[in-house]
Amino acid sequence: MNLIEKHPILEFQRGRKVQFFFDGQEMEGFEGEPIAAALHANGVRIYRVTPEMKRPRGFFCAIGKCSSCFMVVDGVPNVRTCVTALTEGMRVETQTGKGLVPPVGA
Amino acid sequence: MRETEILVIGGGPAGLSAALEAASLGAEVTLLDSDLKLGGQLIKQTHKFFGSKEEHAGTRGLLIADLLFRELEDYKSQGKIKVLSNCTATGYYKEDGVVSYVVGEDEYVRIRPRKIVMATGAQERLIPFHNNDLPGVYGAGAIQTLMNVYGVTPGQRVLMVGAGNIGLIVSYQLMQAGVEIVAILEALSKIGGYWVHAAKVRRMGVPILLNHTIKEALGTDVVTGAVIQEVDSKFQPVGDPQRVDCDVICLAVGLTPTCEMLWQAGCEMKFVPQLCGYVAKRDSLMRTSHPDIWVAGDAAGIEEASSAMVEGRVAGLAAAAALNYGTPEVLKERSTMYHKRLSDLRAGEVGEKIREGLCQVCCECWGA
Amino acid sequence: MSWTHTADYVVIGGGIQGVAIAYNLAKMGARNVVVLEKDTVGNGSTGRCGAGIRAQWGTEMNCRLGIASLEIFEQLSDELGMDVGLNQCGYLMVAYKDSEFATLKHSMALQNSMGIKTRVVSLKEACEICPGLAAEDAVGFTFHDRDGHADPFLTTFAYQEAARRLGVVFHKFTECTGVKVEGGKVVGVSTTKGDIATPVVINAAGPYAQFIAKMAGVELPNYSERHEIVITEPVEFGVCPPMLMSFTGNFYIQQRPHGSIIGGCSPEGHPEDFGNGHTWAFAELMAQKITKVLPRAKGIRLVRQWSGLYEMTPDRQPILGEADEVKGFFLSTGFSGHGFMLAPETGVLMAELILKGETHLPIGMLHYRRFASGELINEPAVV
Amino acid sequence: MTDKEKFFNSGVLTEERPGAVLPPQDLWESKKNGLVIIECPQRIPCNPCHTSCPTGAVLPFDDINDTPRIDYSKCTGCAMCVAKCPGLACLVVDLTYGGPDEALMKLPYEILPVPEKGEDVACMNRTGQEICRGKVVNVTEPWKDRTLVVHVVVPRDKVQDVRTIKVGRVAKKKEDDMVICRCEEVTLGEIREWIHKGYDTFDELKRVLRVGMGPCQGRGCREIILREVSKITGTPYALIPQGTIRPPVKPVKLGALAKGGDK
Repeated sequence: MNLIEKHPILEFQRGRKVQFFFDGQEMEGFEGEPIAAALHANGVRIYRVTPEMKRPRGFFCAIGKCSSCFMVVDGVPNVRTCVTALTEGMRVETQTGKGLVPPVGA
Repeated sequence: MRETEILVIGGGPAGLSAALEAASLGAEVTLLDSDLKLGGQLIKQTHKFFGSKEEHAGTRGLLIADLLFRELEDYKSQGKIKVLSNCTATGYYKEDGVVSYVVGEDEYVRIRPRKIVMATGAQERLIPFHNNDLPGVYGAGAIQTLMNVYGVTPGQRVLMVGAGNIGLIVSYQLMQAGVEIVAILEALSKIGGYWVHAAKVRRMGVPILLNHTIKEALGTDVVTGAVIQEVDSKFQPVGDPQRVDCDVICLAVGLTPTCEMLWQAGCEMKFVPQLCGYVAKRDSLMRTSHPDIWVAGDAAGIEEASSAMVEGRVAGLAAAAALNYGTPEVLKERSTMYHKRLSDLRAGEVGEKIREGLCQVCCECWGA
Repeated sequence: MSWTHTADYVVIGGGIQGVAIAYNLAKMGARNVVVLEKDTVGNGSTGRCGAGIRAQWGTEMNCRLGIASLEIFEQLSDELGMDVGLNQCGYLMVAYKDSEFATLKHSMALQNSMGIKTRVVSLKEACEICPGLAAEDAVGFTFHDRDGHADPFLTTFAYQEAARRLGVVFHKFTECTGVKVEGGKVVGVSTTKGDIATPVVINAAGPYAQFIAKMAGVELPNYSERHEIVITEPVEFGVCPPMLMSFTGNFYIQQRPHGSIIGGCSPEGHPEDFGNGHTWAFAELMAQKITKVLPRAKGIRLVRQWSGLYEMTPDRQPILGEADEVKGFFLSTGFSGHGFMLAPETGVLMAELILKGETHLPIGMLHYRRFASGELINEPAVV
Repeated sequence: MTDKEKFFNSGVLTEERPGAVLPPQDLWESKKNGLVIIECPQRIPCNPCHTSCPTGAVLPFDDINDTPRIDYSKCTGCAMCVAKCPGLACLVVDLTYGGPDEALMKLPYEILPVPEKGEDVACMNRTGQEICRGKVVNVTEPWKDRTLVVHVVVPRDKVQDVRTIKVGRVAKKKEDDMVICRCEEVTLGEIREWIHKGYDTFDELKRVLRVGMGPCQGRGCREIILREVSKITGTPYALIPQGTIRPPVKPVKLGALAKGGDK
């Protein structure tokens, strides 16, 4: 885990520990932190693959205003994971391409 | 439709100060902030601020935020300030002066304010180099968020691009988080930030390579290194490019004011290089050419958090005054005091650029 | 760019009409063709349009223009040497009222008689054409599979580039400020960059055409209407393959091959203005319309909204022809929101009229004389 | 060492030299079927260009090490030398072919995949950069020895530079390959190409390349692109139109919007 355990100045008030899934793999994070931060803490740096050039993309702007960290979260594509809070049991998947919109009722 | 007397957009140092000032005069304020946590960049600053006692000099940025939050609590409990976190303003509609915003992603709301203070802060600049979209190339602000708000290290070995204050401060913060700084690159022949910030990292052995720029990020899936290049005063390459190993490339090549909604409102804008981009023309009380809109902080031109807080006070004061809050005596007294503080903060060598920039966009008054 | 002091043909307006006319003039052998654009090419109505292309029309004239244009669109990328982004995914017309369905079927009979293979489709088939369509409240649908859309920017630029190769000169940021007429004939134009002596001026100024006409002493009944559009972030293709259109439902919605969904509708009360503003009310209204017919689009995000001007005529049919009062002053205006889809054909017709004095399709009835004589051609199929 | 010398020493022809000359312009423009160009500026012991020439246009060698000389009045553009030359140094350019902006090039080719008739191919210059697209109109094998001659139609102003083709796309030179618009994946090379064509405002570039149309609305790329416009056109940055900035500043879900903003 890439977590800062000791810091000379800061003390981190982290949320409750929760389980989530990245591409089917079980991981641990803190409730309420951005999904992207939880993934980074788990060493995951590639969040999507771009539609045209098939380039890997990851964390970038951290304020939900670029398109770098779009992922499929609980089936929904184009979720800005840098500003979306992690919740228990979330299914987070690498997004390839522009994102498939789930059919109604799915 | 929701209504409010004063809508402050942005809950960083400028916006918080504007909201507090306006509320102190009795105005009813709504403070909108896009982040999950209020405070803007302040809450990521572990270093102590410069300035004087009034700007909480010698206090760490994040603790200054705490002071402002404490002040805020009183007004919140009195119902004078309503704080909307995790709410991003999405547009300004000129025809009826309505601002739209989203709460998270799933709720959309409209609000019609009588007056607006735009304290939308800054956005990071990017520079072109090969592979600059590879995971591991991060903005300095993003790294601060990851590291100082959520306690996650961005990587093990960081190459910092840019030796302005942000580059220097974030390098230091990275070291505090136990991360190695491979080098700090600066394309110019002199660091852009405060000398003492540079000395802090130099003395811990971090090389600051002047006249150096990044040419390429290396790696197929994620950053594994970088190619750097020495350049002359015209940014032309000198000698052979060099390879460095790193897993993060941090871009701290400058900020530019966030002013989309000022454009949408039709405010008169001007490109001022010293203020780092397009900024709204304003009067001495921070009112733009739009009679109901004020600006403050980095959105009005890139500067320090300390002056952003004072500018926020000025804008909050003026917006409240426009709604007839406060007596002329109080307004006069406070604005004189804030102007004095601003000119002190901008008086030094480092403030010269700011002073030159402000000359180009400040007009006496819009005739109101 | 050096200034052109004299020209054989001056086209006013760098929208789709202007570029298509200029290109066709040059293609048919005309030289010294100049296009004046007050902003940048494609910045006006063309670049702001919904970009649909259809042959499903309610009058014979529009059907002829529509199908002829469609045929040109089908080979336009090859002809112009640049991709124009044509996507023939069909127009699925949705009728919510019996009277509307009756009109659609009436138009369909007209279309079929002219070789346009529009057909009635069932709700089931409509849902196969557009998976996820929620239109249980509709009474009927018609579909023409050759209809579709193209990229208005790329099409305009493709015309511009092809015209340039044939010698056409484009002046951007150059506004026409006067049309000089002597002895009942055009002799030149004045612009913000200088004057040009020319015996032929083509008014293709879109929503500003009536002002240009006035400069030449010609009164047009045209007026401008602001229409707004929204577009979403791109998602994988398949959410709305055909152009969904309804007159009583008042919408058109389509997904571009790039993945964004674009939607528009007619404004209420026809705001006549020349602003290009945007309103929150429209964004909300259009979001309601899109999510009602395409519920699965609820999670797709709107990324931009804008508006453009429809250049309206009283009967919503274009004005094509040479002015009676002023020789050498030609008009290609008043497309009432359909200029993009008709331009490939009207560009050819106008070039023929200007160079040969006659056209392969008779367009006499589109002359503005019709407004004085009362011979209007009312088009029912308009959103 | 000058740049020209550096290039030349690495196999890139930088100017006319003995053994590498262009045909006389008048004759070139009128000669149907084209004229040969040989780019063989080094003295090497080799003469098949002469021996394979059916009309005697490639003149006899006094010394087999001489560089080739051509009597252009005799050249018929038959391309037999093109298919024979061991150095693939011969090519034919027919300026009379097609429209006023087109020309036909007959190029030797020995690489897979073999282009097909009608195929759109990348045309590369002497340093291997793709400089334009070409259309293959014929592929022949004159000596039945597997050396093909590809007839490709190229923009006429590119005949001095195009020296080979490749099926598919060639990666542009590194700098041009930088991704500038991250959302729509547009490279610096594409942006420069359109600025050079006169599309020098942000709005025009947005319309032709989609830069700034993605979810970030140009936050990351606008400034870089406008600086590039400024650099290429010489217009001061502050005078270049910024383009219109429209709502929403941040993308909003249709479902959220549809519920309306009255809360």
